[in-house]
Amino acid sequence: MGTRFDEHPILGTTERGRLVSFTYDGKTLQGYEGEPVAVALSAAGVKVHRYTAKRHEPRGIFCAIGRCTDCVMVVDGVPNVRTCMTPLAEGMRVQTQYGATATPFEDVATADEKGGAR
Amino acid sequence: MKEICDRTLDLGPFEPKPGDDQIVCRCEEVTQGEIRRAVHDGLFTIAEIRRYLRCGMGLCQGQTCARLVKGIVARELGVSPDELEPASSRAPMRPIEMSVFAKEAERDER
Amino acid sequence: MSDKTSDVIVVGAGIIGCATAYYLAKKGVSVTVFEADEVIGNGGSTRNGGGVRQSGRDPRELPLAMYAVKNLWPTLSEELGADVEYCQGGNLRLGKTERHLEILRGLRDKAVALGLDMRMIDGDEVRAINPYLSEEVIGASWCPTDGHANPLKSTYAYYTAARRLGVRFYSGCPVLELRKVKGELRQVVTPEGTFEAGSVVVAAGYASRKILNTVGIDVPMSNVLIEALVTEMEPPMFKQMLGTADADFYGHQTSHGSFVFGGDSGFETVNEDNGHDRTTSVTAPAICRGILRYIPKLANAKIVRTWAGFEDVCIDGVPVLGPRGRGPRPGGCLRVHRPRLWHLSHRGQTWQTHPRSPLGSTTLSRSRWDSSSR
Amino acid sequence: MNRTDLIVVGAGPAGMSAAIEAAKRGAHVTVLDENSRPGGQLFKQIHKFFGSKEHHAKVRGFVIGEELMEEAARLGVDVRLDSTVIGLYQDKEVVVREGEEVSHHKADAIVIATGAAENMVTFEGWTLPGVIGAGAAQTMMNLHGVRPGERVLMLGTGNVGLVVSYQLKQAGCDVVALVDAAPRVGGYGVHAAKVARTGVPFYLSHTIKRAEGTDHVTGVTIAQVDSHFQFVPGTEKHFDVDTICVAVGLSPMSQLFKMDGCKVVDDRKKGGQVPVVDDRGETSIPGIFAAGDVSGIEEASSAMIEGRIAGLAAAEYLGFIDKDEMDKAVAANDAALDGLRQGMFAPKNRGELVTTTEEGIPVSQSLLEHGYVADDEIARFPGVTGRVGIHPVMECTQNIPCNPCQDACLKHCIKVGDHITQLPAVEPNSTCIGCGMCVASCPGQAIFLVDEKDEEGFADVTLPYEFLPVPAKGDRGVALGRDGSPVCEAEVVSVRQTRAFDHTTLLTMRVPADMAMRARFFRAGSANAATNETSATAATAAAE
Repeated sequence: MGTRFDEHPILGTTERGRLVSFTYDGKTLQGYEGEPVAVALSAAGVKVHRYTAKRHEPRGIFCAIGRCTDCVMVVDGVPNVRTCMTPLAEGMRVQTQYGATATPFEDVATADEKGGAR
Repeated sequence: MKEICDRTLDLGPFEPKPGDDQIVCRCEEVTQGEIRRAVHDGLFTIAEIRRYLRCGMGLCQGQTCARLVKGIVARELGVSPDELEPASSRAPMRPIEMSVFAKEAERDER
Repeated sequence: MSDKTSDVIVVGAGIIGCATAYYLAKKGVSVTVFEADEVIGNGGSTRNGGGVRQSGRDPRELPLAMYAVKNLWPTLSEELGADVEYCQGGNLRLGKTERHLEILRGLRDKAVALGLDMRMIDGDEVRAINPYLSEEVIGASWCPTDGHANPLKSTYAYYTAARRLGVRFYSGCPVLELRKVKGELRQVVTPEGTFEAGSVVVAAGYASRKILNTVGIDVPMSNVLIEALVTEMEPPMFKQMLGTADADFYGHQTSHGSFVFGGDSGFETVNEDNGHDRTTSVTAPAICRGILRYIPKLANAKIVRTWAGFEDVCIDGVPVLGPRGRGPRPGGCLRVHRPRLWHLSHRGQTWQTHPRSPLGSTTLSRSRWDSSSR
Repeated sequence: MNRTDLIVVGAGPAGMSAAIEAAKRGAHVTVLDENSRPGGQLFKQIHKFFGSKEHHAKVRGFVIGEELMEEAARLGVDVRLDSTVIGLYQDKEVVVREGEEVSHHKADAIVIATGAAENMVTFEGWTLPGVIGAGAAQTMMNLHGVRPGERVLMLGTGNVGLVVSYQLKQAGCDVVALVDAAPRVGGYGVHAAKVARTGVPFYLSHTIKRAEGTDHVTGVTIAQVDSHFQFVPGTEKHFDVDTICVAVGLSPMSQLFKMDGCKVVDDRKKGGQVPVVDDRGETSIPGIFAAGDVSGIEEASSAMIEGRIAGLAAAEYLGFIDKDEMDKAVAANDAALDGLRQGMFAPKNRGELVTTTEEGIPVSQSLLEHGYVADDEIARFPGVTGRVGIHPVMECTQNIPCNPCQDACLKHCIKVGDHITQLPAVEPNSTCIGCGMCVASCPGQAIFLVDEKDEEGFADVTLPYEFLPVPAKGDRGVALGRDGSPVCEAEVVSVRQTRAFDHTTLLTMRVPADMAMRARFFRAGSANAATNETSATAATAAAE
């Protein structure tokens, strides 16, 4: 878990924006306005940002500078949002991404079965 | 890669190796084994491997895996990675939303 | 047989060359393929939008396309042992104005005359098929048997399958000259030496022209830069191949989830020729604008790559296929093509090895220009 | 279309330096950078830089970034941040994303200074959340004030791996080990030593066998590798960690050159694919220049000089100066660059094993294999002398281009000489007044003040300290040796912090006289209550 620190021996006091609320998979969390969504999630103990399309494997922050795919999530309904580059805003809706959607793979499988039975 | 002009070059039978199940291209989830097998199937250049397997063609465009893929292909072919022509580089340098690419800024002539 | 002789030599390892080699090898014919580029399939084969399309074709080439869709594509992945991502999702060619619909009706009439199932549908029917399309779309032509495939996978699937059957491929090995022996085209001169065969198939895109010039054949063709783009993986939205009456763009969503679209900026004919297959700064934005006018929902889809490549186009927009000279003759063949997915592989099978080709003997022959009253 | 004389892509040390030089000569310059802050990677570099006074030595990276920005602003350079270059097209046209739209920029000359990207290695579990790049760790802690993890294992002992390990400790993380498949530490010995003395064990000829965990990293197993990089059975060691940080080198981000058709080559000594350039940084396309890591991985100090040269060359290409003026200005920079490219870590020595210093002294094997100079090796270096009374001890044992210590001492106790890579030596007849400026000025934190008071039976050792909390005068604790293991009890007798020391605290601890040349770090608390217990021992035990 990425614990925040407020004092640093070289950089001094960390400057942060105002405290705002956002949701993560329906749960209300808090973070600082303007900081990357990924940082707010990390500070809240969230490690898994998405599960991959082919192998359904978990991924989280990897490069933190917007170059890799790993921290993408569904933000305000839009998939593939790089959370390490996206500033946090009040009321944001952040969801774990499964493949390219916010629907867990189990739910897709269940829906398919139901569809097949019809 | 001038020396490998004849594509009938026999690399021997494909034999599984430890690590074949490991992901190499994180974006497109391509494994070491898939890359090795493709080389044995006759895909000797990085461009062909990328097009066939999609490795390095995802969101990061090979930023992370290009070097790794090159190493694997070179090892299978028994050549130095430096001899393999790297894949082409294409715009956009960073992923860009269609709506943004479509929108030209107002002209600001100076 | 020595290293330097084979039954057939194929010049060019694009999808046409690879497919031709594959189908010949399958019939037990020995084949050698020469590719000038160091990369197999580095021309139009790997640069196009992936449409497997019958609708909108010139009537001269339509029978081939229909034959391929019926007999070839449905089982291609199975046959080649690699997923070519073929999806028979139909083709919607979209219109927003009465003028557009007029164009589409014209295309439909020509296709229907040759027996293709293609019909006009209204805006609501269009959105029943594809709910993501803009309300501004008032109608479309609909060809349910069209679809799309992955041109990269298809090209390399043919290549690897041909290679497995013993076809000998040389890459980075340009054909410098063709040579006749006793009046018949028999020899191919390359940096690796002179090779001989009973038949020579030229499928080298625009380079075919220069190669054929060495034996006194010219084809009225040019080289056009086509540009395309691909997005990251998106949630599944639709399966159709899309196009528009105005040719703003064309493309589809791949089975992988990414969208592949092609199109042009309108500046193609006056672009500065830099001799390289590099994209221009205006085309991809123009394609995006075209797409968003029809599929506003894709506004947030991120483009990860754009590319360009040359497509060889004959003066009448229809490929050349057939033996050199006035009629079929054993030995010495000429084929020039536009690198489009559908007809290429098909021809390898039907014309070279299939007993009942749907081709008329001269429909696509080069001789169509010989008799013209210029 | 926006038109200007020169477009610089990348506002890092190379790009900003190029922009400044060209603007000084009268060119209109636009700098484009995708980040919200200028300075490139400088803003994550919180350590003091190596080099010479003329080239920002002993200034912390992020401060250099600020200085470059101020100078550029004074010269009227148009620095556009949050401006992502989408592509470089024909005729020097750059398409840029700014906000929610794209704009087109054209210039008569272009300097590309896009820097580098991190390399990666694969191992079982390397895609698990918790395996991160070293750059990610730096971004999280130095820009956003959040620790990437609590217990971290670092893979890679190049300068990035060493510097980031130290930064992780500064941010309050526990670094359990530094691991490298190579048999020797890759980065500067002084960077290794400042990590090792805090008690972090180094495992050379080791690499990661697997990252453990189902949804995220909960542990890691490393194992020894032989000379063919194959695992040696039975050498596995396990560590409980929540984060694995990967720092296995950088590759030039040269895609823009390739896109535009500049000739590029693969050059291992330069770190990967680089544009082919002449000695002014000009590529195969006239008017397109390269500077910094994108044309070969080096230190930021070299990048700045390369940037200046490219900026001057661009100014000449554009006709703002004539060739003579350029040659003169470039010559001075060439000399500086040449100086920086000397020593053991010069690009030409990449991958080579250097066994003796320029002075003919055998290099410390312990430093290469364990990250610290062994007690019986230290005395052979010219900066290390013992005498009664206060004096500097410079544990600087490798030839690197750096000399701030020489300038820091107003009493001329320290001599590097004209050759910037020479090891610092103590001037025999000088008088140290114990001001501590040398201690604070050493980017490698390799200088200590030792005051041996033989009659009284103890010695005072002054060391640079950059951690929180800062111990207070009178605090008792343990002195750690160069290898990070406790050597004796110690008491803090002085804590000095001044502006001139630039956030480096000078801690003076009192130790028994015989420990004067062994005690090199201070840890509060008793020896038993060690917070950072040698995790290696525990780990090895667990594996057995």
